[in-house]
Amino acid sequence: EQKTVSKPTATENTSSGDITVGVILKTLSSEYWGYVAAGVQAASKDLGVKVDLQGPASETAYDEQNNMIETMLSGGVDAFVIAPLQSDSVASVIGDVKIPVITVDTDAQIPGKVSFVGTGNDNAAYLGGTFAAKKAGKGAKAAIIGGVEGNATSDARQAGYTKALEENGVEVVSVQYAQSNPDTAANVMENIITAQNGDIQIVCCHNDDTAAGASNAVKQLGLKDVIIVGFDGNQSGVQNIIDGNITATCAQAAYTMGYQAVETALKAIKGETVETFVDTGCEVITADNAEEYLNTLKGYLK
Amino acid sequence: MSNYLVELKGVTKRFPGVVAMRNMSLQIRPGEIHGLIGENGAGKSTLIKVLTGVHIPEEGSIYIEGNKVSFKNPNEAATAGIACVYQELNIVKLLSVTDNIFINKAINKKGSPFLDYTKMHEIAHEVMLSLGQDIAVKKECGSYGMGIQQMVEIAKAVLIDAKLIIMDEPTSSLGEKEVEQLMKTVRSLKEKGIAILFVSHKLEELFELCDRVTVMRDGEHILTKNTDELDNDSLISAMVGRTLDNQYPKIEAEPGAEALRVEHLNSAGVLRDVSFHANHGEILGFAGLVGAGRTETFRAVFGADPYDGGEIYINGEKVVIKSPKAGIRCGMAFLTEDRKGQGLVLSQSVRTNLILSNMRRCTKGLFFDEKQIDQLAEENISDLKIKTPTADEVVGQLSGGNQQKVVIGKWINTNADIYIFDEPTRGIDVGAKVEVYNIMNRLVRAGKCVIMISSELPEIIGMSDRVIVMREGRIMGELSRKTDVLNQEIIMKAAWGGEIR
Amino acid sequence: MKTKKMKEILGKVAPLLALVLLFIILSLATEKFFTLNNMMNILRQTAVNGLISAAMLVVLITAGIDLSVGANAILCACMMGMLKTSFGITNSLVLILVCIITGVFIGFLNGILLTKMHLPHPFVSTLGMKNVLCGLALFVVSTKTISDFPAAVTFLGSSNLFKVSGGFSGIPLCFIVLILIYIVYHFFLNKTALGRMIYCVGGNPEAARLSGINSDNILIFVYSLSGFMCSIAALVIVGRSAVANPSAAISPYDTDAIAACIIGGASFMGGKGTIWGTLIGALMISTIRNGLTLLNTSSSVQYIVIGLVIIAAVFIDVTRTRMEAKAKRLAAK
Amino acid sequence: MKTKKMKEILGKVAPLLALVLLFIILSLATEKFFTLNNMMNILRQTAVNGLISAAMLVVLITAGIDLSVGANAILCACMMGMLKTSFGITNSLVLILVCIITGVFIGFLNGILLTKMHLPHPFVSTLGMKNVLCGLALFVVSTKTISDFPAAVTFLGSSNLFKVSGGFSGIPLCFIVLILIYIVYHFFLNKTALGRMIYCVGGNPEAARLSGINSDNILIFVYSLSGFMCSIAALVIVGRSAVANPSAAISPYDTDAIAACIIGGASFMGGKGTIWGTLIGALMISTIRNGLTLLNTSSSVQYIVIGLVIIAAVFIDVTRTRMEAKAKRLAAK
Ligand SMILES: Nc1ncnc2c1ncn2[C@@H]1O[C@H](COP(=O)(O)OP(=O)(O)OP(=O)(O)O)[C@@H](O)[C@H]1O
Ligand SMILES: Nc1ncnc2c1ncn2[C@@H]1O[C@H](COP(=O)(O)OP(=O)(O)OP(=O)(O)O)[C@@H](O)[C@H]1O
Ligand SMILES: [Mg+2]
Ligand SMILES: [Mg+2]
Repeated sequence: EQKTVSKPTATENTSSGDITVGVILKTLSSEYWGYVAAGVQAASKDLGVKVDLQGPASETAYDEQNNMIETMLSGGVDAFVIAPLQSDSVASVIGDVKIPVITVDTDAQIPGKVSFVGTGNDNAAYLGGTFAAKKAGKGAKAAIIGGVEGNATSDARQAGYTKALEENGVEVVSVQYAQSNPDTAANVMENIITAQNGDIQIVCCHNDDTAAGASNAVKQLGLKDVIIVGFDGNQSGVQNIIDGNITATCAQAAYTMGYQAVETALKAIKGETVETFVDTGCEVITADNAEEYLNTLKGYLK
Repeated sequence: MSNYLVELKGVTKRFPGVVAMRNMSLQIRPGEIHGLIGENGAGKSTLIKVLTGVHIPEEGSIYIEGNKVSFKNPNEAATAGIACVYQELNIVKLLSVTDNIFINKAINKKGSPFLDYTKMHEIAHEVMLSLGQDIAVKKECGSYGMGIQQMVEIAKAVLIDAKLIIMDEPTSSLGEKEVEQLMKTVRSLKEKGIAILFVSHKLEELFELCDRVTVMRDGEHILTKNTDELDNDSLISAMVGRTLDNQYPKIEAEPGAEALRVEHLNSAGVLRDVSFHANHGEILGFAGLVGAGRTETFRAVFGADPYDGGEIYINGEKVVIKSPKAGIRCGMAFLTEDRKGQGLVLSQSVRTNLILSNMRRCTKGLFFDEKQIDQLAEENISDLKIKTPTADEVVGQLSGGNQQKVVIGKWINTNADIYIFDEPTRGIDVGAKVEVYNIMNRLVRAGKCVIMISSELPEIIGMSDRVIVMREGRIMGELSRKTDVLNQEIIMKAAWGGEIR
Repeated sequence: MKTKKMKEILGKVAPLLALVLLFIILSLATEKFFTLNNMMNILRQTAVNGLISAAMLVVLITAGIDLSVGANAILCACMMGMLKTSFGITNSLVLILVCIITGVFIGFLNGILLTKMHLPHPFVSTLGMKNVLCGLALFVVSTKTISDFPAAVTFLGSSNLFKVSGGFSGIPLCFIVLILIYIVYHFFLNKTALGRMIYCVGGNPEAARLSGINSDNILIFVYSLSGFMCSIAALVIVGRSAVANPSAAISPYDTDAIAACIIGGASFMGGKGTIWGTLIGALMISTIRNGLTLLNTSSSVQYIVIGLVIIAAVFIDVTRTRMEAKAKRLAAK
Repeated sequence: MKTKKMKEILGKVAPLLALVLLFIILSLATEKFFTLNNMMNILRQTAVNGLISAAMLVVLITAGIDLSVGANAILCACMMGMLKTSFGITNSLVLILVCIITGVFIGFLNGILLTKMHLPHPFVSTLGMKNVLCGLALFVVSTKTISDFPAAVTFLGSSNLFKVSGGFSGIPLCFIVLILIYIVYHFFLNKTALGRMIYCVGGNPEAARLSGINSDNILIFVYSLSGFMCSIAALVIVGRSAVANPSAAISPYDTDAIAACIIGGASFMGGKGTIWGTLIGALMISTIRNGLTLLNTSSSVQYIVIGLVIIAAVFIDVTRTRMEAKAKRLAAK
């Protein structure tokens, strides 16, 4: 489970100040990745390393991420942290790198990879799905509202939810995609409710925005006691839990992920031993711990 | 107080590459019909657009009733009492006739933001009636033909309380009957004290209608005289700067073998049993009123439109022509009546337009033979006296008549056997007309077959060897220069429904 | 004469017939479709696209296009979000006012770019604007989704009239407002001088110019109106989804709206299009989406069906026009 | 006379100057920009958009538009993926052939829809087609991303010439191919009858038809050519990313391509546009994206800058044309 990075370059005794860690996230234009970025920056400050932090405009801009990787790798960084949008494609773009590579949030088989920092979307979704299924009990019916069909992140969350629900005797009656747009999610939710004659106890969503739209539709159609699970644990999502709109959300420790990714990268650069899997953990946020979690989140973005 | 309604002093207007109007002056008296004439590209339309605020001149000044004005847009000119019927139709085809007539005017219901359509339709119908057109004003304007659209334009101008109405070649797309109606209207406007500036290439109209005539040449003022002090020859020589000895330089050529024969051509709703033939070495004229089906006949023959039945023989051989491409391959050239919409690619250069119909023949191997194309273009420009700065000028920038010459050039270059000219002299000046006739003569002399569709009887009579008259999609009869007397009366009678003989 | 009138009327209701046909097919496909509550769902789901389509229609009539409509609506929503989170403003009136001002201002800018700065075709300028607005939307809320809007802001998008708890889901207020707006539009476009000038500018800009119509001002007005409709759409979006999500700005709201207008008889060449046709177009799109979800089809099928419907709708329209022209020609003699 | 020529040349290289200016600014902003390897990156990142822009350019010249280009490219890629996974075909030749056939066939269909089925403006038909293709792409690979293509398939997109391990990253093959294609395009558009006919059909299709040019066939050819370029783009996409990802079909490849063409001087009205202008447009877009990444700007700023550049590029072009016309007018004697 442990790996020592053989040191090809002479960075052994350089001070942290001259070290640059390149970080490319899935995007910088969403709140979740904002926390990861905040963690990265905090680590940069605490550990005294430079970070070069980037991310494409949206989570579907595969090409753009590949371009960023190329651009960054030719700029010369000492370690590389990546949240791959499309693992195979990232692997091919990275090619034969000489620096340690760390995947964050989403794991992938990438050349030069020394460690994965994260939980995995499927694990987090599994946790959220299990929570909902337990709460609703056996024989309940569930719908899943996804992000974008055919997208790796969506696929992982989908798998996690489905596994958890089925293991706990819940039937998944409908899977629809809402393009991660809350407004579309409301439409889809209304239609699912109609299709199932209102016989829905669980709605598992691929993100908090979708959950917000779905919850609003549920509310408008006057359905009661529907368990709505979001994903990401954003401020608005957690606020929605506090307000009673959403039941729970699957929160990955985004901030910790970012922080520990840089930490791990630094270790790898220095030739220290690193874990091949740094589990940053995930938790299900419910009404019980929402307030507390919200405060933590707000603290991150100071 | 000046005794002129409108006065232009020393006005100059430049366009990229040309001075369209140079130190121009013009005086229009209240209540007169003032003719304006000049060669193609002389600057008539430019003068008008300066008067209506469409173009802003670089130099000179304009006075209305003695007050200096400088219009920045057509609205200001309209407010000052100047209305205009432009050379190019400005109809919104998808809107109703009423809406077009009231395009810049609105009658609202009393105390309401909504239009009073009942009243507007009523007025529109009245105005159209006064122009001799009893039509459904609620219908889309685009569903009517060019003639009516032109009348709608005139109605627009009539409806504004104008002191001066400008008409830029209003008769170029009208038939005889409509022209007459228009003249009546113009005279009645004059009676109401409205001045008219009337542009036309048709000298007879000017003599019939105008009190005074101004002649322009190369953007400059040449003369202004009372009509009765002028005659045909003096007017023409003022216009073109030389005398024209013959307006219709007809040559006698020996007709050859049959070139084209059409039998029982039918097209639902448009053509009924059209049969005729045309020979090599002759000019076959097609006369008739607007909408008689002449254009439709030859669009079908050329392959531009499908038809329902009938046979076409070229040089005695039966052919099936399904596209203009096939028509050209059979040795036909078809000069369309609408040069802007159907004849030219306005955004392309003169050079490109000249080779539009035989591009494939201008290539050497895979690529264009630039030298050959250049040479061809130069030849065309000098042969046809096309007034253009260079062969690379965009065609859209040329004056109407010069555009027409480019279209003719295009077809000459295909070296066809049968030339179909649909209204070939529409909108071109007297001098240029003669040039076009000479081109036809040259073709006939070379043994080609020329078919000329025209709504201008003098040119039909002046140039044709034989004349076919059409009416409502049928052939009414045929007259031959050899055996019959060609005169206006006989042809008109046939066109109006009488049989020939 | 009578059959001619009949045919004319038939021509006008042809798109409506297509909609009815669609209803019949879907009713046969699933019994869940033709229920009162599902009809209300369709109305609810038509509102946003209906409003944005109204924004698109006027610019299409002027032979223009506005690709920034969706991004504009989302920016309007995010502006409200920003006021709430960054400045702590919760006064609904202020929020709504800022929303509308933002929308109109963006539209006005589009108009200025097109006319005063002489940019060639609004496709380009509004495409640029769409990108700028996407960026601004992310920027003003620091990429965060904003929730918890005051009830008066979400009112328009979330209220239902005559709702019966557990039974009838109620007539969505947003659709009623949509209809009211459409009625105003109808009178505006058909019965006022300004409305007619808009058709004029689109049908033949040169004629409009030569007739002394100030095309520039009309175009600026049209794009501002488009912006205004976007801001109303923003209120409905916020009401329906309860959040303002900046990353939704890149969503293809614009293509859905274009599709609705074109299905309803508008044309890229300008001068054509009616508001009722647009309504049918918008209803058609949401009905298809609704039906496909009820049938639990996959995304791939949904894409394909929507694509085919867009193509079929214009194809039918074109064919009908050609047939009519032919019939007219045959009847002429 | 001499100054006139100078001015003409200046007018032609104006977009190039804008690109040079951009290079200077970015070089000053970060020293990471003007390095050999980064220049190679820019070329690499231009290839896909460059190919799709070439597809877009021909249709823009005919006054059309093809919104289905990106979806077409992705479908081509997914077709190869399907053959590989569902039918176990790994023969590169077969895969590449199917890729090209798919692309050309889709383009051909677009052409048929436009001409033979008389659909009004290709905006609508290709928008419908885009949706259909998005669905098909998801469908053929059952929404799965396909990886592990044979080397010969990815060769075009992934090879670099003169690569020095650890040093020079190599000249991207895809860009070299792009340049070769552009040269062919240049001669095709300017020096052949067919090329000139394309401009003429764009300027006035009816006049072209009546002059014996078979406009329909030319349009079908143009859309098929567009489809062909998409299939080449598909090969580069697969090569660059090593996968065929069906959900990328909705990505806005089309707008990027339109932006490149328009920046390069093409027009929606047809009849205008050159391939070298398009190259500059495509380079400009990738340079800006590259520079903004190097400068570590946030997504919101990136959106805004790209949007502003699109607007500025056309604005500069329009203003230049107006200035030229004015100068010419004042010079007239
Ligand atoms: N918008 C324009 N841009 C450039 N040149 C123009 C423009 N309008 C007119 N010209 C040029 O100005 C000159 C005068 O044109 P104008 O249209 O006034 O002629 P005209 O006397 O009306 O001719 P015609 O009898 O053919 O209508 C021509 O050489 C023409 O090429
Ligand atoms: N002024 C018009 N009013 C109504 N219909 C018209 C008019 N002009 C043409 N049409 C339509 O076109 C048909 C044939 O017209 P066509 O253009 O072939 O006539 P033409 O003899 O060539 O007349 P023109 O002098 O206009 O060229 C008519 O039957 C009619 O339907
Ligand atoms: Mg003129
Ligand atoms: Mg005719």
